[in-house]
This record gives sequence, structure tokens and C-alpha cells, in this order.
Amino acid sequence: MDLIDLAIKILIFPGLAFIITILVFAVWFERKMWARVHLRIGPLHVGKYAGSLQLIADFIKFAGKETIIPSKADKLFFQTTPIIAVLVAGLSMAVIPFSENWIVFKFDLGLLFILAVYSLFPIIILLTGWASNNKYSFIGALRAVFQLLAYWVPLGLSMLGVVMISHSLNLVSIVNAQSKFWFILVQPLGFLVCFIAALAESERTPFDIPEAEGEIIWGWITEYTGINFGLFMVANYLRLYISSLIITTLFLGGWLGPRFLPPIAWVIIKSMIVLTAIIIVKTSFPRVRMDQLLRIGWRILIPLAILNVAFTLALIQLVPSIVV
Amino acid sequence: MAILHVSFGPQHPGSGPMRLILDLEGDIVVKAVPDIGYVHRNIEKLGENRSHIQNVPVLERISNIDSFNASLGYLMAIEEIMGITPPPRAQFIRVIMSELNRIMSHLYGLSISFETSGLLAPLYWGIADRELFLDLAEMVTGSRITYTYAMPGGIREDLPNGFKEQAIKTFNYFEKRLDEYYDMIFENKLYQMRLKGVGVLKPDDAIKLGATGPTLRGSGVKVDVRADEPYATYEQIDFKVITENAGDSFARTLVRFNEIKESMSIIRQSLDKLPEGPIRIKAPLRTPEGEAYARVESGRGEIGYYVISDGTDKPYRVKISAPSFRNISVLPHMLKGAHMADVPIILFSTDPWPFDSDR
Amino acid sequence: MIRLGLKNILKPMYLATVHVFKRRFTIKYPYVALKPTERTIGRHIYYPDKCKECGLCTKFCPNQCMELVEYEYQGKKRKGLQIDYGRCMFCNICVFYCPTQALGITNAYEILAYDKESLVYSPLRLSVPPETEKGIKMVSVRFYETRGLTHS
Amino acid sequence: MSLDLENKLAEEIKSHFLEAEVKVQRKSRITVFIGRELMIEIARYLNKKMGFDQVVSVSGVDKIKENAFIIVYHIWSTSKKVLVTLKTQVPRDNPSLPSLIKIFEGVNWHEKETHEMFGIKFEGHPDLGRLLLPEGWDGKFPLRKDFTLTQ
Repeated sequence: MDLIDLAIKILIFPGLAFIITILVFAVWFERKMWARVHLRIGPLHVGKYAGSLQLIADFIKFAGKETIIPSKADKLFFQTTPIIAVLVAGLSMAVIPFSENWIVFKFDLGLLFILAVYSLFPIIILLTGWASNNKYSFIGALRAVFQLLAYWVPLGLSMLGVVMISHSLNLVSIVNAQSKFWFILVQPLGFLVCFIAALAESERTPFDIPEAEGEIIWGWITEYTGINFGLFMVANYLRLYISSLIITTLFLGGWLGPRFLPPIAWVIIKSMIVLTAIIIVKTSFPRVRMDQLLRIGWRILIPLAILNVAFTLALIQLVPSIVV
Repeated sequence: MAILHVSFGPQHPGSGPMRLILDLEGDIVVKAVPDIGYVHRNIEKLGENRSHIQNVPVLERISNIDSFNASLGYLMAIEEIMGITPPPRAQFIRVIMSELNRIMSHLYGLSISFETSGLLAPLYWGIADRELFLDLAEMVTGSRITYTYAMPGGIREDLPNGFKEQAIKTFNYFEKRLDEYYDMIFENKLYQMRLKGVGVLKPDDAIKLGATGPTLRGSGVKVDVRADEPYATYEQIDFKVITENAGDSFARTLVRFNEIKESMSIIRQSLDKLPEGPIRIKAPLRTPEGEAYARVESGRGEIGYYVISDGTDKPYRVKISAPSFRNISVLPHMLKGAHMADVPIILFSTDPWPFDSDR
Repeated sequence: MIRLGLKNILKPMYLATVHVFKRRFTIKYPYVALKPTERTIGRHIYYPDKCKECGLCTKFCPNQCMELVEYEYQGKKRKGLQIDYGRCMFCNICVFYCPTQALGITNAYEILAYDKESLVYSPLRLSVPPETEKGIKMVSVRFYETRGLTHS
Repeated sequence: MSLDLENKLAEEIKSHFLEAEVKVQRKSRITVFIGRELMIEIARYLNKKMGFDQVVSVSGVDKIKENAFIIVYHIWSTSKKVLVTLKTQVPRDNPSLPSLIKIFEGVNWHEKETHEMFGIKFEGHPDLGRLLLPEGWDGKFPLRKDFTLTQ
């Protein structure tokens, strides 16, 4: 019985099928919102309503294209990294709760697991850039490694405040701890740092340096074509969406909300709001330069994150009832 | 440290049909060599084989984004050889079209330069608002980009009815928009961080190396053909030559931005002063023997036409001194010592148009 | 150290948000027809009755896309204008120089074809007015007032 | 429109370079025709003493009937707002001319292009390589009058 339950969770909800559905929706939503800020219309033709199935059409197009492998590329890594990237990106989905019971793995160290998964990306990206044997890919990969390593630290530190208040690394208990108030209210600084670091971790403008189009073509995915490119796009969108899910879970009270909607709907609505915020930031700022990025990371975000930890400590000392 | 050679273009989203061969030491450019000629058509030779009137639509294509200015220079040169002056109404309408074209060209160039710095929203806003000016041009000439509107001795057609109202409506809208642009772009902290102090060109170097247009004025040099050597009716119009003193990418971008406002004011004045009268005078088919050098201030800078006529209906020699040709040749100087990430920003702050640098 | 100007960061975000609710510029073209202006340069229209077969248009065409070809018109063999729209760049010089206004310009901008051969318009095909489309009057024929062989 | 400034400048050039044919064409246009030996000297004089600081164009003209090339430099003065057209003639068989790159750095690409299109050698130019023409071009000079376009 448990096995069937697990299989359903992995394959249907919140596993594979759900991820694909939500991805199609999230990408469509992002493109539509993005287009609106740009005064454009966005996807229009595919799908019954306003190009809603555009991503599927795109994916079919990617799948139908020829996969070109550069003759001097490292073939093993060149072909396996897209799949690994998608798998690793999707791995975090396993510990994110969509309601009290809708979670693939109930796991006490969920937050730690997510941070561990995040720390895997630099390695995959470096491998990809190296395997492509292209100068632009390599420059992009190095930039990505610098960036992801620099922003992983403030990301982890900013989550520390939440852990200190909720006394748990388990995402389900973290959400349950927010039943009185959402953590964004007591952790505004932590939320800000986490938001910026999550932007950087998912390589979005203003931190899309590793794939800065005007500068280094597509960065570490320059050499990829066809389905491999499509897989990387899936992985990147998954990372973006998972980032917004994590922010939702940690600071915005996860599935909690008035009863008239099911918990899952609340998670999706909140994550879409976070996604909208990401899109607004993405469209209103230019990308920063590498040295400026590192300066922001090490000199501003990390002190802010530490400040947040100190603030939380003081808060716990002054108002002990805040701790669950 | 080992030097990494990077070929920046021509198949690159941030280069256009040209190439920069960069030598990188770490992240710093130590040497940059522009490589142009990917869209070379030898329009100068084509011009020698076509009659004057046929040359108008051909020469427009050296810079199709700024086509009226591109053809105006040639017409001014052959009109000087013919010894005729177009009637005042035609001259005023030429100024109107020339400034409309400058707005379009600047809007396009600015939009592309925002895109290279990753600021995507104003890219699309600029392109969308440019449509309004394209509509105005279509209303006058029937085409949106390449017009063949100026003819030897004047212009092809008079302004249509309702053009003035439409133009003023557009400008009123767009002046409000420009304030939003300013807040979005030039007041944007990250944009300032990214562009200020990048690709500095000192005034002396700018003159010596032959920079022109907004690139030169961004270095604080007050050179503008419209003011220095007023052609058409620029003498009768009150306008400022926009300059910025910093000489960096930010200053060059800001000069172009402010010139849009100035252009709109020039068109407003021209529409008010527009005299009645003929729009064309008779021009001979054959030009007498002679030569002339005519200069026009186009969106990217000065376009110079050196036309030699040998008494037939075709020019003996047309030499085009193109603005982008001159600005791209200054690029190695600006790129030296810049970060790899700043290369496209510096490149597009000069608003390069490889089609007119290659001709 | 970077000084953070809060206004310089929040204002762009506010402006971006405002634009979500603004009017779009895009015209959904294949679904909605574009409105050509009075002067839009589209396909030519040819009036064989007025044509004197002088060939000025072919002489002045910068791209040599025009040709006088023999064809049968009202039972008689005569010469007429043939235009290759694969080469035409719509500069309108031919219309400008036509001394008898036998050549006019319409604002029918849709001149699409699946192969290059169908872009070559024979004299007979040129003399048929272009179809009017979905409620938009496409055929406003235009000539230039002055005619003949000078730059005037 | 007075031509005082132009006449004064023309007089100044005439007085220093007796061989030069100087003509005031119109407002802010002075034409100077001079032998190629004196090119460097007159360019240096124009730049250093008279404030002509920017070369806006370098053109070659193929006078095939006179068996000569004419090289035309258009030099602009940003302070005086006058354009000098500096012309010189070189024989068609062995066209060569001293480069002005030591005096005006901006002529670099202009001279390179003229070399490519006409085959005129600019002595002392550091890099007279290929600029606009495609790689593998057969070495003809496209803007010479004996190069004809084929349809």
C-alpha cells in the first residue's frame, strides 16, 4: 500500500505529472506577464486560451530538431549533463510540501536537503561548460560557479532565522509553525536576502550573468541544440519555480490560507505571486557585472543575513513566545 | 597571465553583422580589433552606374534605419553641383522628415543598447513607441522605413492633411513617455552602476581619432553639422547642441536620449513656421561638371557625400563618409581595459550600424 | 561600497508594474487586418489604355524589375508593362515619371506568393485592381501631379 | 554670407605653400591642390598651426583618361568650422603616397579602405590589410574605372 502511495506521489502528484503541468502553466504565466510588462502580447496561437500550450509546442519543436554535438566536445558529459540537470532540479520537488500530507518524502532535514541540492548545480554547470569545449561556454560556466557559490552562502544564512524560530528543518513543521503568523512578518530582512539570493541562484536578471545573451551568447548552454537545450530550459525553469516555492514555504506560510480554496491552490497562488515579483525585478533592472555581483553578494547580502540572524536571536530573547 | 582570444561576432547576439577580435587577460580586454565588411555591397560603385534619381533609393540603403538623412546628403551634393536651391517649403519639410528619422533611429539604437545591458522592458517600449513615428512617416511618404521621398529640387509630395495634428498628438504623448523612460533607465541605480565610467573617450582623443555624432558629443565636444554648417532651414530654427561631459557610455546614451526631445522641438517649430509655396523646382536631368562635398547630421553622426560629376546624368564618383565607419574605428581605443562584460555595452553606446560602415 | 538609492531601485519596479495594465501596441495581424494609410505604397495598377509604351518607367527603375513585354490586349498585339515584385523595392520612381498616368500605386500591401514565378505580374494581371479585403478599402489609386521627364 | 574667414585662411595657406592651388569654393569650403611631395608638410601645417584637427573623409578618384589617381582628404576644423579639401595626384602605374597617419590618427581606416578599393599604397601606414572585401578576393580593385560590374 505504501509502495503504491509512493509511486502515485512520485509519478502523479506532486511528482512528474504535476511538475510538467505546473511547469507548462508557470512558463506560460511568466511569458505572459513578461510580455505584458513589455507592452507585448506574448504567446498567442497555440492552445485554446491565449497560447496556453505554447511550451508544449516549443518542446515538440526542440525534440524535432537535430542534436548537434561539437566534434571536440566531451561526448559523455555533453550528453548526460542535461538529464542530470533536470533530475537534480526536480529532486527538490520531493521535499516541498503542497499540503500537510501531499509530500513525496516526509523528511526531517528537508531544508538541508534543498540547500544540498542547490550546491550541486555549480558542479553540473562547470561540467557542462567544460564538456562543450567552447570559450563562451567556459566563460559562462566559470561565471556561474562564482555566482552560485557566492550566493549560496547568503541563501543558507537567510534561512537560518526561519529555522531558529520554528526549531525545525522539516518543511512541514516550518509551515505548521506559521499558523499564527507568516514568517515574512518577523523576518523581513531574511525574506529580502533570500529573495535576492534565490534570484541569483536561479540565474535571473539582474543576475543572469552566466547566460548573458548580449555578452557571452547563452553562456554555458551555448553549444546545446534540440532536445538537450530544451532539457536545460526545463531545468532552469524548474530551479526558478522551486525557488519561488521555497520562498512560499519558508516565508509566506505555504499551504496555509482561508478554507474556501484547497491547500494546494494556496501554494500555487502564492508561488505565482512570488514569480510575478521575480518577473518585475527581472524586467526593471539591467544585469550587473561580475565584480559588482560578487561585491553585492559578499559585502552586502552576507552582512545583512548575519544581521538578520542577530536580530532573530534578540527577538527570541525578548519575545520567547514567538518560538513554537 | 595567458591571453584568451575571443571572436566576438558575427554570429553573436550582441554584435550585429560585424566582428570584434578580443584579446582577454582574465576578464580585461587588452586588445580589440574590429573586423567589418560582412555586409559590404560597394554602394559607391553601384552609385557610379546609376543615374541621380536612381541613386536616391539605393543610397538610402546605406543606413535604412536613417534613410531620409542618408539620401538627403546626396541630394544636397548634386543640388550644389546643379546650382539650384529647393523652395523653402520643401526645405522645411526636409527638416521635419530628417528629424523624424533621427527620432526613429535614436529610439531603435537606444532600445538595442538597453537590451545589451539586459534591461529588457525599455527595449520593447522603445520599439513599440517607435511605431508611432513610423506611422507618421507612412502618413507622409507611404513607406515606413525607406522613403525615396526627397527628390532633386525638392520633395516628392506635400505633407498630407492632418499631419500637423497627428504629429503634435504623438509628440504630446511621447514627451510624457520620455519622462517615464528617464526614470526607468537613467535614474535606475543598476543601470548607472553598469554604464558610468565605462568606455571613457576623452575629448581630444575623440576629435583626433575621428569620432562623430553622439559619440563625439558625449565627450563634451560641441560639434554638430546642423549648427556648424546649417543646411536646409536649420538656421531659422532655435535648437541646442546636446553635449555631455563625462565621455562614458552613460553620457553617449544620454546624449541620444536628449536629442530625441530636441528633435521633437525642432519639428514643432518647423510645423509652425512652415511657409506656403511650391514643394519642388525644376532640376535638370544632367548635372554640369563639378564636385561638391555635402554633409548631413544623421542619427549616428555626420554623413559626408563627396560627389564628382562629369556632365552626364550619372555621378562620376560618389564617396560616402559614413558615421558608423568612423565610430567603429574608434572602438579599439574605448575597449582597451574594459571588462569582457562591458564590450557590448561600449559597442552599442556608439550605436554602430554595420550596414553603413560597410556600405 | 555601493550606496543604495532606494528611490532609484523602487521607481523602476513601480514603472514596470504599471506597464502591466497599459494598452498594447501589437496588432494581431493575420487575424486583424492592418489599416494602410492613404499614401501607403503597395502594388501598382496599370492602365493599358493610357500607356504610350514609352518605357520611361523601365528606364528609371533602379532595380531593373520592369520590362515591356508583348501581349495581347483586346485582340491586338501590343507592348505592356511587366513587373517582377521579387526585385521591386517600392521606391515609386516609375509612378513618379509616368508621363500619361498609365501607372498608379494602390495601397494593397499583401503581395505574397509561394514561388518567385507568381511574383512576376504580367500586364493583364497588373491592370486588374487588387481585391478589397475584409471591409478595408485597399484600392485608393494614387498618381503624382507632375509628370514627365525632368526632376520636377 | 561673408567669406572673410575662408579668404584669410586661403591666403595663409597660399603664403606658406607657393606651389599649392588654393580656391575658396563656398562658405566653409577651401580646396587645396598640391603635389604629393608636400602632402606631409602641408598636413602638419594645417594640423599644428591652423587647427584643422579631424579628417572626415579620404577618397580616391580614378581619372582614367588622365592616367592618374586623385586622392582627396577632407579635413575639418572643429574650432574654425571650415572644411579643407586637400587634393593630390599620383600616377596610375605606381600609385603611392606618404600616409598622414602620423599627423591625423583618424585616417587609419580611411586610408586602408582607399588602398583596398584603388590599390594606392600609403607609405608608412602600419596596417594596409583587408577591411571590407571578402576573404579570398582576387586582388582586383573594385572602385577603379576599369573594373566593370557584371550583371
